[in-house]
Amino acid sequence: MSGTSVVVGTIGSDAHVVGITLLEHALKEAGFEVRNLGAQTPKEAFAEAAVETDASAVLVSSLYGHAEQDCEGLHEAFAERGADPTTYIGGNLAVGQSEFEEVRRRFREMGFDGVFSADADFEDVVEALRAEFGIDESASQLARARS
Amino acid sequence: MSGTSVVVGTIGSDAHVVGITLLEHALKEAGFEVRNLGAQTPKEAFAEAAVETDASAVLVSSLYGHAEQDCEGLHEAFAERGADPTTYIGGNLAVGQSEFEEVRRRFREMGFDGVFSADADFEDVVEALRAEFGIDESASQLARARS
Amino acid sequence: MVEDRRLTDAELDRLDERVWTDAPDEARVDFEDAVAFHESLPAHKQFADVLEGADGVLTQPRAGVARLEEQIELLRTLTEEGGADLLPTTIDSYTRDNEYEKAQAGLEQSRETGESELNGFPAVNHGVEGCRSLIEAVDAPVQVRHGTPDARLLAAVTLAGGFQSFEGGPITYNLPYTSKYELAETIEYWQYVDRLCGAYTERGVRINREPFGPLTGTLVPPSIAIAICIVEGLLAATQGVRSVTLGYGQVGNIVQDVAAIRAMERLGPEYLPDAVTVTTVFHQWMGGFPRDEARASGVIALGSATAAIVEPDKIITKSPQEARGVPTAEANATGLRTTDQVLQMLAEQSIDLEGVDREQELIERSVRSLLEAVFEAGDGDVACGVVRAFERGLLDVPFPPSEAAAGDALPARDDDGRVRLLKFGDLAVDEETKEIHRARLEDRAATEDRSPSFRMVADDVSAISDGRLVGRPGDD
Amino acid sequence: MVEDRRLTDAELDRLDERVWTDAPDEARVDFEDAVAFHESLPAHKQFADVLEGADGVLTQPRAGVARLEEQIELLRTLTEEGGADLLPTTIDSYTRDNEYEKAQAGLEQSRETGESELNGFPAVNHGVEGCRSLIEAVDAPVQVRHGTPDARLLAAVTLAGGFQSFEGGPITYNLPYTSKYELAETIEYWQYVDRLCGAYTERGVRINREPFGPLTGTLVPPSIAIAICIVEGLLAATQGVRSVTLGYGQVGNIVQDVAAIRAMERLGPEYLPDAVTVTTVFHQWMGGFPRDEARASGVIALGSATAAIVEPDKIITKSPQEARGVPTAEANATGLRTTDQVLQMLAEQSIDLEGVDREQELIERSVRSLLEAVFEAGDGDVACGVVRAFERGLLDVPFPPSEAAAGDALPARDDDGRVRLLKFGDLAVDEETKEIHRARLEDRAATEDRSPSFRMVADDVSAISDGRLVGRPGDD
Ligand code: B12
Ligand code: B12
Repeated sequence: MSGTSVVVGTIGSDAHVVGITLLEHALKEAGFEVRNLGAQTPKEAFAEAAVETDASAVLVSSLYGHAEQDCEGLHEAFAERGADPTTYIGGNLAVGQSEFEEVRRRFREMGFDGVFSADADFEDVVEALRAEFGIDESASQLARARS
Repeated sequence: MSGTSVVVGTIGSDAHVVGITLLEHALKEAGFEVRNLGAQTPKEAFAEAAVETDASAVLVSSLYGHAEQDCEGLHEAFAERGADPTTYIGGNLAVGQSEFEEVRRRFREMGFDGVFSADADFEDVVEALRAEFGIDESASQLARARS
Repeated sequence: MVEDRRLTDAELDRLDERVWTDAPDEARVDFEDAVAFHESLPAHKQFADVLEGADGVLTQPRAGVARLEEQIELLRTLTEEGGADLLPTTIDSYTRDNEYEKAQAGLEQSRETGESELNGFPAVNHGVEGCRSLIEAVDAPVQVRHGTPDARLLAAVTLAGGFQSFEGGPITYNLPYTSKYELAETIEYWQYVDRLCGAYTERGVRINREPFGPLTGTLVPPSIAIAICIVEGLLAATQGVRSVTLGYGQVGNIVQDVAAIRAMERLGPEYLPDAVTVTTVFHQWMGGFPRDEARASGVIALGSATAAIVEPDKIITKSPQEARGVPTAEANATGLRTTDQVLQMLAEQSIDLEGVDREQELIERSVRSLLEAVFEAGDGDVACGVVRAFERGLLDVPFPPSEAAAGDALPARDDDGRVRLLKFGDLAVDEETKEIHRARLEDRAATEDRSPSFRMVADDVSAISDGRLVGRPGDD
Repeated sequence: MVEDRRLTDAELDRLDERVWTDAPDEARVDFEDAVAFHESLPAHKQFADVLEGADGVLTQPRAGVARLEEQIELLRTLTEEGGADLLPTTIDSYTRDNEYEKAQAGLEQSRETGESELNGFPAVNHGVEGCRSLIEAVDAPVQVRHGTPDARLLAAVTLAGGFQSFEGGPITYNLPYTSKYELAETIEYWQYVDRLCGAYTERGVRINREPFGPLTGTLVPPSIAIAICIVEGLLAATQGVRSVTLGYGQVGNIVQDVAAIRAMERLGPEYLPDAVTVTTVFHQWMGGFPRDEARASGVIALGSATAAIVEPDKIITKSPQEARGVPTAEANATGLRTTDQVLQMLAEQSIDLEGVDREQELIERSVRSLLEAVFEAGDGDVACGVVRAFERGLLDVPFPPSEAAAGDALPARDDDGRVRLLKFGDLAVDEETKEIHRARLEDRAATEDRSPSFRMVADDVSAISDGRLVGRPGDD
């Protein structure tokens, strides 16, 4: 299963990187190949990295409350470059205390395949990706042992 | 103004006496004559003490949540003995979080002239009694100085 | 005169017979049957074992409502949403007054309205079967918490009903809770209760007993609380109790609170017989609470931090709604979670405070001296000694509703917020100790430029509502 | 190469002229006019004086919303309902990125919807007049809190607008907040900011400056935070700043937190010129918060207790809604009241913890060594030294979004919950210190029966959400 390539990063002007730093490590431990774009990544850079690494999934993180504005046009940027990765978004997705279900709906409409609240922990993310790509745990343990 | 006699006590099965113990001292300091009936005082004992001391006011305290039941018949007991003191009740007057205005209304209907929440502090009580009996502060300071 | 002597099996049997005749509609329950019920409970519901075997501080709230189903749900919320390690069942006031008819009326009214019209669980009215359903329905050990001076029937019913821990004692559930009983009376009643616990203990069902250390909850000097708890422990041990939890209520000065629990941990095992396993419980702030929930959370967290430092075996939690009335289940769980957060964050840290030893020394000296006075007053008999010591004011508690205590001991805080005695009455402590208290309070008086007086006491009692520990003049 | 040299008056004037051209619709404000406005403010709104003259720990929240009226109301709520001693105005993210058009759009949208569509107050768009209305409308000193790497225009507008304290600095508002700036760049920008503050200071308006000590808020070793704050203090002092508040974010181990503030209190005045008045600020927990408000209150209270013990000059409070997003005014006030309750209850108590001296010693040694490395790297020039020290990894911060820091320093907690370094990269600390860190982490590894690794770090970061400080294996 080595070859399941994943891109992670925080989008827009967001500089919160603790989450993706740990996510990067957790995904690597789970056997994924990870490209971490770091903080304040423009949407185009996500699309370019997805093409370059032939990414199966792109994981966008946003903590600071402007996710919606920042992600506008992200999926179009993928399409322009002929990329069609599975896309997840996670973090703190709304200014203030609005309801998460409403937030999920909005991001689904924007094209995200998975919308995660800040309650999601690393295992949830790894689980979701495994399910997505039909990877079972033993296979990834093997990959990890080999790496 | 020496002569303004006040009776205090906790009614029914209530044993919370910290409030009335301090109230007793505050009232004495303010120049009132105070008879403290202490904890778990039956309504009849309030009425008897009112008669005995020719009390201008009777202050009933209840903290433990059964004030309503315990005070049933209290005003009748005064009437039976021909006493008609000003009556105040204070403390924690309802089990649970019910609204205080509703509680005040109920105790007013039962005949209490003043209904105080647990937010009332000693000065509020002293103030209320002074207003009731037209005592001004300097007079009571004088009384205190003399005592 | 009452004597500290173990009731014989025959006496217990006779008393038991009589006690059960007061039960509303219940026949005396077969003791063997009760023992069998206890034995049927899984290990994680065995109160004494869970408490004594735990590492870390166990959390326990207070909670009681009228109806059985509601009580079950309440307790479940407290374990599921609050992570409570030990469960309570707080008994209603009518039951505490042995007014089972009024309790019944309240229970029925509650069934009609669907709301709890009682301030606790009327265990006697629910009867043995009701209690057993409760014990079976929840997943942690459960204790009876009450405040009943004459708790004989309550004990008979709840112990037969599967409860394995019973709070209170002849002093701690008399003096703070009622004005109606002589000490000699309640000692007699509790000899029955303790003997009953002893009988279960002899059959392998170690019922845990917990003197109510916080007493009136208000400026109680540690030495008084500890001495009284030890006395109750001794009385219980005489009757065969083998698991005793000494209790103490937070006074709010961290050093004094830590010193007090340490003193209790040292003196408890020293004075109680070796056969007794002694544990300790720390009560979060037992005095008047701030009405504001944000401030109340601060008080709760401070108690939790203190407990995390000194690590008593368990902590009794409060809710942020404490000042308002009986808390909702959710608010109660809130208090538990705030407590847990602080306990866990500090759990790994070793925190040693300077000055604890000195304060502990001071507390221990007073406790010894108070206990000595009891032993002497009773010519070696603790039961008789207690009665006489309180009569003479050698032992005393502040703010007693009861006339069985002199109520001459008047506490106030010193400049550092530690509880000292402004007036000793006839309290049996030595001159040197008194001198230390006096000096500390004079320091405070100097700081505040007023003489030590009742006004200070009143200010200290109200201080917490203004967000402070020490009531300084001009604060409000 | 950037140099630590005071900008001349002519340079300041030229820079000032240029900075103002970026202002959306505002002409450069007359400096004399600005000074006059500051002078018109009453004593209780003079930030530096209030902060430096206070006894006891002052409380200050964070808070910013888009519209002026709403911001005024928010700040009033925080003083009236929260008792805040010092007020903040937190700036929105677009302004931090110097995207004043986007900020304007957000502001206008907010005016339409009546809700705040920005995560802070767009001070530049509100302009000098807007700022002055704010300062006049509230009743306490107000500080600009932001996270803006290039804060030149923001400083020009807000200082002319009557704010008297300005948070941040070339390192602390670069490395944690952005990936887009070289250190040499931000140092230059902040020389202007500091020189402007210096100019006000020379006119008697002592603008307070506060390096942002918490950095990335996550497992930041105290020595790193302190060294960086002192460096920023030195740079500010060069430009004529005379009131500096060194900052530090709670790591959660009480002894380490107390030791850190003490170390800061000792080293600050030692390294900064005598003309500078040094104060300290303690930030309540800056890392990920528990989502549950009850648990969050516990974290807030624990930070408050720590502050009460060590008594920094001020404490920055969090709200129980921290994990969810920008808090409501009420929640913010709630955090303030919980904080106040704990601070006040402990205010009178003198609490001395054992082991603080040793930890303080360890911190101080590392701070000195890090500062030495900066001085050496710059051949005595701090500005140049900072750039080189970060380039070479001699100075570093954990979890930097920026490439201007190596990010090789990897922290983890030891068995007691103190933050140590698992990997030092090229950090300028001596072998002996490294050995101590290593030994502590090996102890922990032994306790947990696993080797020290990134897994530990990840567990430590998440631990707080599970209610703990140290992330042990199998906790979740
Ligand atoms: C630490 C922190 C900072 C640090 C960041 C350091 C750094 N460079 O990383 C500093 C102090 C610099 C900072 C700055 C700011 N912050 Co900040 N910050 C936080 C804080 C306290 C913790 C974040 C964190 O590290 N959590 C720990 C990590 C492990 O959790 P996480 O990131 O949520 O990730 C987890 C999951 O969400 C998931 N996940 C994350 N991303 C993704 C993506 C995918 C696809 C998936 C599946 C899962 C996933 O994985 C992790 C598993 O547990 C939060 C509040 C909180 N959460 O308690 C505020 C918070 C995020 N910050 C906030 C704000 C407003 C800011 C500022 C704009 C203003 C300010 N206060 O200065 C600036 C923004 C700067 C910028 N340009 O981005 C707000 C956001 C408001 C909103 N969304 O409504 C918050 C919520 C605080 C608050 N209550 O106001 N912050
Ligand atoms: C200390 C305390 C105790 C002590 C009492 C010691 C003693 N003998 O006094 C102990 C531990 C023994 C105790 C026992 C019980 N308590 Co209790 N106790 C408290 C507590 C924590 C503080 C009360 C107090 O002393 N406050 C300080 C004084 C100064 O304030 P105060 O009494 O309110 O008086 C002020 C004002 O109200 C006013 N005032 C008082 N009376 C009057 C009268 C008039 C006319 C006026 C004008 C003003 C006035 O004057 C004072 C000025 O500030 C309260 C909760 C709280 N308030 O924080 C619970 C509380 C009152 N107790 C409660 C309960 C249920 C009990 C028990 C039934 C059960 C139990 N938990 O064991 C037993 C009852 C025993 C009995 N038979 O009464 C409940 C009552 C529930 C309700 N009303 O909804 C409370 C609210 C706790 C709770 N949240 O559950 N308690």
